[in-house]
Amino acid sequence: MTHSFKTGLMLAGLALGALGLADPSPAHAEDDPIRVGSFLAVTGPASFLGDPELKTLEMYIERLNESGGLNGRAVDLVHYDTAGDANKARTFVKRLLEEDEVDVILGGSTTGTTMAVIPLVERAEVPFVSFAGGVSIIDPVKPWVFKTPHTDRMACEKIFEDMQGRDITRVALISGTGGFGKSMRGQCMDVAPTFGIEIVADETYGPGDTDMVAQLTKIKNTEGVEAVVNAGFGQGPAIVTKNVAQLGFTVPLYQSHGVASKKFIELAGDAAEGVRLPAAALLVAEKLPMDDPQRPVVVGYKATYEAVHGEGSVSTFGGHALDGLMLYKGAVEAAGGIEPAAVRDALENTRGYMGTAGEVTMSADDHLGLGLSAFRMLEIRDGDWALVE
Amino acid sequence: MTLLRVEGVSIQFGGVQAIQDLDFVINPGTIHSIIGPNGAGKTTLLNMITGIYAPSTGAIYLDDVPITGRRPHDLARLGLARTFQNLQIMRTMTALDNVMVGRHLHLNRNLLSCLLRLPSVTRGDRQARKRCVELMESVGLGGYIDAEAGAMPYGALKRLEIARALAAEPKLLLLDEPAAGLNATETKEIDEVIVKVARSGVTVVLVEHDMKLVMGISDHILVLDYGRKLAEGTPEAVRANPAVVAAYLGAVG
Amino acid sequence: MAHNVRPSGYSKFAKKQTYTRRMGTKKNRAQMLLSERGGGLSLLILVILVLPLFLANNYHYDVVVNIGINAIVVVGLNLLIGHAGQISLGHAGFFGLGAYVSAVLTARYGVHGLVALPVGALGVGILAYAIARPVLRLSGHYLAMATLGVGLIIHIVISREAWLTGGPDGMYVPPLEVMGVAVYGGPVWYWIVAGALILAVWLSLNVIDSPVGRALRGLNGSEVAAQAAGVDTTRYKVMVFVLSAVMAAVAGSLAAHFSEFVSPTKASFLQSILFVTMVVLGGMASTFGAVLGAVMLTLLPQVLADFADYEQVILGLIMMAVMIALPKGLVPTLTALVKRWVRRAGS
Amino acid sequence: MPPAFVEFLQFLLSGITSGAIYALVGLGFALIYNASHVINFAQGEFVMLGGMLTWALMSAGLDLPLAIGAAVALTVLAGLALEKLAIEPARDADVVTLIIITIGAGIFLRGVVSVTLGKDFHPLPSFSGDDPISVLGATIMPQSLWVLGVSALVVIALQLFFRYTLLGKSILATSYNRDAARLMGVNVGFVLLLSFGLSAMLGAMAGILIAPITATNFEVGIILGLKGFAAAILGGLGNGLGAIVGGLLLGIIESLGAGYISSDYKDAMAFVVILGVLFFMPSGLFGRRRTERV
Repeated sequence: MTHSFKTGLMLAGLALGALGLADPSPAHAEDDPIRVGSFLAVTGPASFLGDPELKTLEMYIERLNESGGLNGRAVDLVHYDTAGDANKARTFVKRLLEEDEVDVILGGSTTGTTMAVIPLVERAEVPFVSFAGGVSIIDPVKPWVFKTPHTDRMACEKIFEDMQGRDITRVALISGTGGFGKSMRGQCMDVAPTFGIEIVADETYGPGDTDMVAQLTKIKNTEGVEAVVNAGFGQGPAIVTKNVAQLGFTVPLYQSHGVASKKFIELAGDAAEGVRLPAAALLVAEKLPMDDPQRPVVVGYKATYEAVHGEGSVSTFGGHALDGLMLYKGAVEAAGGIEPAAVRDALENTRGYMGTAGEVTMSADDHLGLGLSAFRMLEIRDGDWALVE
Repeated sequence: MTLLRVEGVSIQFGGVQAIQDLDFVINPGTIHSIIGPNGAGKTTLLNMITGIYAPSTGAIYLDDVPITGRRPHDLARLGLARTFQNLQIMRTMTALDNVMVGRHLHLNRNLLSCLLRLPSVTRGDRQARKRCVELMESVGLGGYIDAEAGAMPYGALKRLEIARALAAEPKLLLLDEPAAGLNATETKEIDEVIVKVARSGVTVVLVEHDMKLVMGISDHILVLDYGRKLAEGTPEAVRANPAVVAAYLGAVG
Repeated sequence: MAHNVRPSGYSKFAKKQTYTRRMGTKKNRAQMLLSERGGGLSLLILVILVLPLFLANNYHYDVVVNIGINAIVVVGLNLLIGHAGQISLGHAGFFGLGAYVSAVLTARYGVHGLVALPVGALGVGILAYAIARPVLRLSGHYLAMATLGVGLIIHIVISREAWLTGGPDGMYVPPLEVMGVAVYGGPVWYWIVAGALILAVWLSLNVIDSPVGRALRGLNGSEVAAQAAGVDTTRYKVMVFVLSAVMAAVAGSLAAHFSEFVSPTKASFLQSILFVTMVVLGGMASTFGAVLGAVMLTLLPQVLADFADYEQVILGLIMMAVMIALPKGLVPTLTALVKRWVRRAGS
Repeated sequence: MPPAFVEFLQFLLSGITSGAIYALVGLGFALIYNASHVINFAQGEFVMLGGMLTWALMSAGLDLPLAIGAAVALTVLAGLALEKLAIEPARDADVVTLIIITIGAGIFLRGVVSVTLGKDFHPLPSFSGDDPISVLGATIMPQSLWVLGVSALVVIALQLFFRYTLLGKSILATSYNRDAARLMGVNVGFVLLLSFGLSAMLGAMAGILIAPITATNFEVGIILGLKGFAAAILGGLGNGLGAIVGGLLLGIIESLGAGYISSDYKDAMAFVVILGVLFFMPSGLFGRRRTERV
């Protein structure tokens, strides 16, 4: 049992060497690249969010640099994969802030990872634009924190609004047990009464579950259910959709913005027919009226993304990343530099920016800047998205 | 006054009667051998005495206290120690540490004291270490004090088991085929160790497969066959018993 | 294994030397340096004292503090897995529970952090004690499954009871306050965790080299032989299970206050696997191996983060390669090498 | 049919659907354990490989049967490589060391697939359409019947294999006593290789059969592997039938738990039941009770 000091030396050497202490990052000079930091869930259960987000950032930063950069300066992307783990996110954001000394942080694919790092960016006073859905990110408003996607609260509101039009009042909820499902479930419960909606059943399913028939049977056998809302992302909603069809359960099924990509239709197959969901206009880019002011933005992004990653690969998630990057670009241009406080103020003063999620107008007490109208209610018809008007 | 008394003990495993209605007593200060052919139930008997198996019927007394069904570590506390036929060595520990485990009951085992390494713990360990080294030397393991047990030769491990059992300072030491697998010289050495132990006042129960080995050193011999008592008595008496000659000596040669 | 056992190689001189060291009567300086308690612990302290000179920012401190917190868990887990030979795939459950008790008590009920920590440790200790007896009756893969189940159940409860725990997205934890001053920032936490780690290592070394430690290793080597020697093996298994669970809970409490944030991933199955991997990678039954394992596997993701998509490929390869090349783990294999080298140099 | 009965039947069918999947994965664990006493934590990744490779080959233009054959073959190759390159060199290592090696292998395989085939979810077409089959008022999907049918076939085939072929008997012999088997002329190295190949095949088949139900991506193996391990343990290690029963039980507990008690805690309930079973039957439902000779 003799443990030589050699072991210890190795320990020390590893610790020091691996942290890369040999090259402290040099101080920023005026013509140094602008450093954009990002932490996304590129692997893990939320990888279908993080993956297109990262692809979008990479693609558009490259385009930005090709066209002469931002305010004449090149833009560098520093990205770390959180795998959706909030603890990892915290460490990586510290790394972005302290080691990489980034000028802005874009990202956080999930509400959990975003919420975990908010105290850090607030303390560091660096502008932060999140791509996550949770309303708690911007409500209450935090000075340095902004976000691009519609909130889960808005998704609930949009769904309930649509239900009002169909005279639906008794609704069953089925949600994933992950952060997204859990948060949206809470929001929907919260806003339901204002729309005169009663939640009569409330079921959940776990990540990686292979069959939700039991939960749906229970819902089906609940008295007077008029519609089902499924809050979740990944393959879960596709299984729910297929199981609903299997049971011959014919009430309207609403999905969330968490499945807003062609992938969902592919996974759920024929069972997806008639499913409705609130989503950004991006999914129906070509179907927008020619005079829709959002059309050029979404058609452009869709074409750009799908040219590289294949037909039907575009999702609203990548769009959130694009919006985040463009909001920052606009703010830097408006502020005339990357000075954090100035950029923050400029972000807050964003007026009428047309993004993939809709028209963004921020203010001191709205760090999202999207209205409910920016959400479109879509229905799946003939294996494609259609606008519900 | 008897040290160990076995009364009407039986045990069966899945319908097989391994030991049937066995009675015998062991007097203090003797070497008491239990012999019998393979499958006679010797090790099973030892396992019952030391609490690894509970007998189906019957009772066992140590110093007239019933110990039937008590668990092995309780019995160790009452003064029982044993070795194993299939070596039970803590292979990743040093030989000395193996013996130190044998001394477990004599040391300060309070978790808090050990965590804080109180003087009572270190003092006890120091004394125990000294005692265990002496013990190892006395069984001829002086050259293996710090050796890793897993790499010691078979014969040395047999002695290591004896040293570990002795470290507990038992009243009754049960040895399960201590000479099995050893050559003639090693067997002789083991015999000497056993005699030495017995002379120091420890009662020894010796389970052996080969009758010849035990004849010279035993005070008393119990012969088992198919789980029953075949014969009992002094070596001379057992040797002269025709049933033993027929069933055992005759069969093995 | 064969190389360090050759009775004939024990020269009179060597024997005498080891003997005196064992007896604790005479110690020379070289032996001190080579022993775990002497050399290992002083080296650890030395590294801890010197390391801050190389830590440039809060991120560095974050990584190093996380190493320390993981190391505390792993040093405890090593007692259970490495010494007593009882595998647990559920220790992240205890780690997470310790974290959440601190988080919930301080954030929701205004309990002082210094009170919440021992309450968490005690609570986890009681829970571990309650389940230890039935669980530790199992062995091998069945024990692995049972501990895994315990960890998963804890994880599920933490994720579901959102009203208390914040659910899957986690919750904030107020900073620890000592006499009205908030304990915040890498450097302060560095010294807190360093102190806790040194304490954990010291306790671990103590217990290993004591009757309790020998009983644990003994029951690992041969359960029946240990019982025959008077070791109440069930009691000792329960004892070390509870001890390691309490150490995990304390580390969890520290983690909660340091991060000022907890999420259920702290209690997840993958986190449990990570802890076990740290034990095995560093070297089973080696306290400093446990520390080294924690260092390696906490640093690795940070180093591999630069490889982006290839991170998992490389991590998997490293895990396999190390375990195949050094099945006994880093520290035991390396010390064996050094020992052999010293012996060769000496002869 | 009374509605309560139809509901119960529906829960049961739902449980059987999930359970058959767990069973098939658990069978892979049991098979490797039988021959080598190794728990292969990369078993879930074989499941993932089966599904992902079939999808990849189909999108490369192969038709379904051909893609399935090729994907199974490739997964078997991966299984053989795992045994040859990672398990065999560490044959004498501790149980825990081997666990870590297989976990490392799982991480590695996930990494390779995510880099080469991407991170998206992909469906496979159902083998016999998507029209639910009605059973006394409850419904089940044809694909679930495929999973059940193949599981049953596999169990029967394995029983026949172990009972009537020399190879199968050598695997069993190796399981009981490796050294004795070697002395009897069994090529133990080959048997171990074979068992990894076989269980990779089982894993791949499971992955392909369930992809039409759940879709597949590079990480589906994590949870399926966990559930499969639980199924194998619940049934008793080293017992093929045990894994099947364990898997079905697991699925049914989850589904009845979700249906009658709480969907939030259905997974926890499954593990509580496993713990309860182990407390009373420390070697699982059908496991061999090991007695130590002293």
